[in-house]
Amino acid sequence: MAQRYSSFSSGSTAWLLQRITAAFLVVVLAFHFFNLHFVTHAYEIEFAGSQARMQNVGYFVTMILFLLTATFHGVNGVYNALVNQGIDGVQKRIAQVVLGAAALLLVVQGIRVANTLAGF
Amino acid sequence: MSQSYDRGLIEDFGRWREFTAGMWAWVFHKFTGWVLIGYLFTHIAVLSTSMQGAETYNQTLSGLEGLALVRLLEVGLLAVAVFHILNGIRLLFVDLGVGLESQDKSFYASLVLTGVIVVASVPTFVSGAF
Amino acid sequence: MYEHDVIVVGGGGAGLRAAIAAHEEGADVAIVTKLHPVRSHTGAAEGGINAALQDGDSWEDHAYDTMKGSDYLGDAPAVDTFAQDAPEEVIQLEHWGMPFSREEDGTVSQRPFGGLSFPRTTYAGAETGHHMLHTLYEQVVKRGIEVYDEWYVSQVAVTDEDDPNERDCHGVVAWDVQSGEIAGFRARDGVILATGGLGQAFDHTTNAVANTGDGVAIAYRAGVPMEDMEMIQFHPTTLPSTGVLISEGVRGEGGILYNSEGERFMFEYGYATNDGELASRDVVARAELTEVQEGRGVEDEYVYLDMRHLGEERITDRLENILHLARDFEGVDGLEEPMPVKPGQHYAMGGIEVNEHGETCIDGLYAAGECACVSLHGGNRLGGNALPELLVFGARAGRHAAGADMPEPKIETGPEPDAEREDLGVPVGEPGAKEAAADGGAVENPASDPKAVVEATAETERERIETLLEREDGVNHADVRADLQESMTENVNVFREEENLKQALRDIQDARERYQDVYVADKSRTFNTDLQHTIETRNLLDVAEAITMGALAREEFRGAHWRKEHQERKDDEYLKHTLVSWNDGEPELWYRPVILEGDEQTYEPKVRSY
Amino acid sequence: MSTQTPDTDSETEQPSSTSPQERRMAEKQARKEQREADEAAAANEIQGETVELKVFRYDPEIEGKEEPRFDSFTVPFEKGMTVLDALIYARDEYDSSLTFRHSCRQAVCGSDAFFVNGRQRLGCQTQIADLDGPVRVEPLPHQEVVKDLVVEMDHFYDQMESVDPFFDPDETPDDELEEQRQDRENREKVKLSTRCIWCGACMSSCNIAAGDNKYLGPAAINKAYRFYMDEREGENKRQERLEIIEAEHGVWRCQTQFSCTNVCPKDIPLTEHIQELKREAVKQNLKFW
Ligand SMILES: Cc1cc2nc3c(=O)[nH]c(=O)nc-3n(C[C@H](O)[C@H](O)[C@H](O)COP(=O)(O)OP(=O)(O)OC[C@H]3O[C@@H](n4cnc5c(N)ncnc54)[C@H](O)[C@@H]3O)c2cc1C
Ligand code: HEM
Ligand code: SF4
Ligand code: F3S
Ligand code: FES
Repeated sequence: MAQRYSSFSSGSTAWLLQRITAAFLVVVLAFHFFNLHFVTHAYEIEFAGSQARMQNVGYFVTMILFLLTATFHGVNGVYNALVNQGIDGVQKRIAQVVLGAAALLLVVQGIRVANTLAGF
Repeated sequence: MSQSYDRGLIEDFGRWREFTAGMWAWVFHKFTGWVLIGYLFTHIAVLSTSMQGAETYNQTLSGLEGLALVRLLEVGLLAVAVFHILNGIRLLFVDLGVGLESQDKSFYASLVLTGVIVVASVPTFVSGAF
Repeated sequence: MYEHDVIVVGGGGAGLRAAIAAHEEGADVAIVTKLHPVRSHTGAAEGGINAALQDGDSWEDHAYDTMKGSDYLGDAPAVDTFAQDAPEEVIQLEHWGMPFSREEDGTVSQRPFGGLSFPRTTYAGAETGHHMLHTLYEQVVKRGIEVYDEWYVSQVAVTDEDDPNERDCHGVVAWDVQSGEIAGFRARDGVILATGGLGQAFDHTTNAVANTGDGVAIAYRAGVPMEDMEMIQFHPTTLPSTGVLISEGVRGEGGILYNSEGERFMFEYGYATNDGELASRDVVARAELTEVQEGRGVEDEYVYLDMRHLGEERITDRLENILHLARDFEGVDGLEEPMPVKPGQHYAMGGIEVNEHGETCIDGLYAAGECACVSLHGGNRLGGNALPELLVFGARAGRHAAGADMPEPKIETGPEPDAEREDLGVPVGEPGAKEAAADGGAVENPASDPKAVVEATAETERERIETLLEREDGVNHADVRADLQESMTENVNVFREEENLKQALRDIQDARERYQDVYVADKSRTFNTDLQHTIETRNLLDVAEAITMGALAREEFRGAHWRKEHQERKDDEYLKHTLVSWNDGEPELWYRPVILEGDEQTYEPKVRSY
Repeated sequence: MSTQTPDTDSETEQPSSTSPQERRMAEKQARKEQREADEAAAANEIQGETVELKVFRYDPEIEGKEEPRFDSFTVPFEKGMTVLDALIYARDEYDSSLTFRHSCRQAVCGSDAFFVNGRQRLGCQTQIADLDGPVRVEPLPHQEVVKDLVVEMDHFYDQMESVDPFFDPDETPDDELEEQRQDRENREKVKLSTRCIWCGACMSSCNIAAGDNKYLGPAAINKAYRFYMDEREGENKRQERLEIIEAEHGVWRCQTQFSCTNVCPKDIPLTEHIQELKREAVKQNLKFW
């Protein structure tokens, strides 16, 4: 039973989380795009500006959540796509390990970047 | 069991002509999803330059933003993200069991809306690059 | 060789019910079927399943209606057993989860049906047979009963005693359609034939392409008599191009029949001045054909069934499936145009002669379902009585074959030396049967060891198929079949005249001669439907001949059987069944009296009017 | 003009012995002769409208057919003709080795699902008049071909049978004649799901089923739905069924492509049923938390 609750397991939890993160991402991704392309234009971005935004705690937390949900959502999505293609056995194990590691790497690196930008 | 002939890949390729709305939606969603996760990795990689100091960060960013190609790719990214969002919303409704009869219409709506938003955003995205 | 206690041939309603019953008796059962069970034609039944379930109804009334419907050609022990067992069988289906239509209080709904004195037809929407077939198959899956699907049974393995009453059946020979493998199936306790209808003997039928009377012909050539074969029910409203059935519901709701002159002929030509379109099936079918014969048919083929005046709302509410049928199978929009209809072969009342336990005269050989004739439907089957028959007699055959203790049967089976015989004066049977021992009959089996009997039969079958496949040139079975169907529809249809019947027998003789040169163009062992159809055509020849022989012999008008020269029922002469025995290639027609004394009542023949 | 002369002349000009009946018979005879003449002509050359069929051919055993190919058949068109009718004509008139499954001819046996002009359809339920010619008939995609239009169905059957496709209540009434009650709403709920004829069209149209062999597929999930939603079954069985439904290769694999729903000849809302089961599984599992 326990396995069901891991993010790589099949079953309702992963499915539900994929939807919940999607719902969350709709808002945040739209906000993110809007903020960094329309409010501030992408070509105007400078370290200082990023830092200023990151020092707002609300923004910082949102970005971390953004990172976590997007990572889960994206990696779980890719994993699902692979299972849908019928991978099995060793292949599946490899996919789990590789994707898991990639997700971990992404999250760790993302947090480090966020910390740097926020100046922690 | 008798020996049997597997039509293999011939049958899968070329079938796209016969795809219906729901299939296309799935193909596009899959494609955009992969692009987005791919971008997420690159994005974090690019932002990592901030760890080498503000200078590097600014240089990398402005360097990239100075390239017309990057600007165009960003428009593509926008298209991809908008479609994924809109179709994602469509899928969420499908998951809730709402409006299944008009799933094809909502897919076309996502496509059209994506087109409109992207076209409308082009000026903002490319301003100053050319 | 495969081995089981009980082998059931056919996975339709009767076969599945038999297999479940035998399994419940503890037997190791296998179903051998040429179609996957869910593809069987039981799935096509729309109307319903009759059983006396409610207060105010009784099995006696159901039996009475059935006997009256049969025009007193049913055997009372069969009719009584049927009516008594039906309620339990239907509730059994309910317990197995069949999605019956329901009343407000959650009980199974029952509706009125033609010829019934009480609304006792249970149903599941307009697809009762589909649900019944799938429910039964589900139970087969649940019990893990082995199914050999797409295996074509072509012979029963029977010992070669002279008298069919002395023969024993030890199994069947079948052939795997997918791979071409021919194998013996040894049945330790019994073989149950449940192969369904024989509509393909006619060129216009509501029956499936697979309904080729295989079981009937197989049992017949092994020595079992065919009973009341002339009793064929024709349905008045079938679509001309495919034979798809348009249910009585359309006429029940107020649909009208027109001829090409736009006349409402049921009234205008006095076929049924009271009931009009709602007269019984045979009356309407004859009226339609008379119109066509007298030149008032549309395209000289069919008449119109019009429901447009009922209004779109009522049609979509009550007859929606009819709209789909007309649209999908005839390309006609029932809301815009009248639907073309004509009579089509629908059901065979006759078949393999069996008793109440499904036993034939050959020990260990049983039959159930449409291929069998317990003498339940006699001269005419009531709508909704075939499906419960599958259940009641399927279950009984299964139980008996598996060795259950059952009372002595009251119905006799098997050829009788002293029976009254009829010489029809027209050549019938296998050309040259006298010289050569007929094929397909009891194979010469000096051995008494059951396995050797099965193996020897399998060997003859291998040779036969080898010969068919080796022949490089000859007659295509499709031509023989087409000619046979055409002649049957022309001559042995709703209208039967002596001269036409004789013509049909001559045509059949002719077809038999041609069949001797038949060849199979497709030489592949893989899924060779050409070969399969070739073998089926042979079976059709045998059943068509018996149908025609019976029709020629029965010089009266009873039930579905109408003779131009003999316009009334003759109870003093013909209260008897016609039986045809293969007799090693020289068919013989004889009679056995009808049994009218039942458990509770003796049925007195009355005029059949509704 | 006198009113007495009118039409009598013209009336007497007709042979007075002809009753309308005889006239019709004569006409009928004439029409029959015409038809026979037409048929005779048709035997040499097909007249009138025709349909061109392009049919996939393959037989592992027969020389020249081991390599799959398409054969063309020209078949006379008749009003109301279905794809199955055309195939039967081609087989009976031109090539008796043309192989395909069929039986009922009325969309209940589920034998003849083919890939016709790029879509899974029942041959018997498809009017030629609704298709653009030439009509291309192929075996169902994503299934192994046994011969010509016949595909291997075993995998489909295995999936159908893996969902415990049978009614299995915790208890049934003791009395043989007492029925279990089912209210009308509950019957309505499962009604559409019970219409499946096992044709396999849905499974063949689903890309996920094509990639993932273990995926139950729309038809089997629909079968599971039929029993899961039936209130006459008990709690224990319901739990067991849920486990089958929500296993890794159960409902979660469905990506809502809707092609199953589009092709189902019995108009079963398959995607809807699958989605409902996904939500049901989530709901049931949330209860454990
Ligand atoms: C359109 C239509 C509507 C009907 N409506 C009703 C109705 O409303 N109510 C009612 O009571 N009755 C109705 N009937 C009659 C009833 O449906 C049939 O009589 C009944 O279903 C026959 O069932 P069966 O099991 O005997 O045969 P089938 O269901 O035909 O099954 C025959 C089985 O035998 C197998 N088989 C055949 N030959 C061989 C062989 N050589 N080797 C191996 N296997 C073989 C086949 O594969 C098949 O599985 C209707 C019939 C039709 C055609
Ligand atoms: C950073 C943002 C996002 C990334 C990286 C991302 C990535 C992905 C990926 C890789 C997939 C798998 C695609 C496949 O099946 O091959 C996916 C699926 C999905 N995405 Fe996103 N996505 C993002 C944002 C969103 C948003 C904003 C929504 C909005 C609702 C969304 C909704 C969905 C849904 C519903 C699926 C599920 C497909 C399924 O499993 O049935 N995604 N996403
Ligand atoms: S669900 Fe529809 S398409 Fe699928 S097998 Fe059943 S009837 Fe065929
Ligand atoms: S096509 Fe396949 S993906 Fe789901 S909606 Fe149907 S099962
Ligand atoms: S032939 Fe039975 S479904 Fe088409």
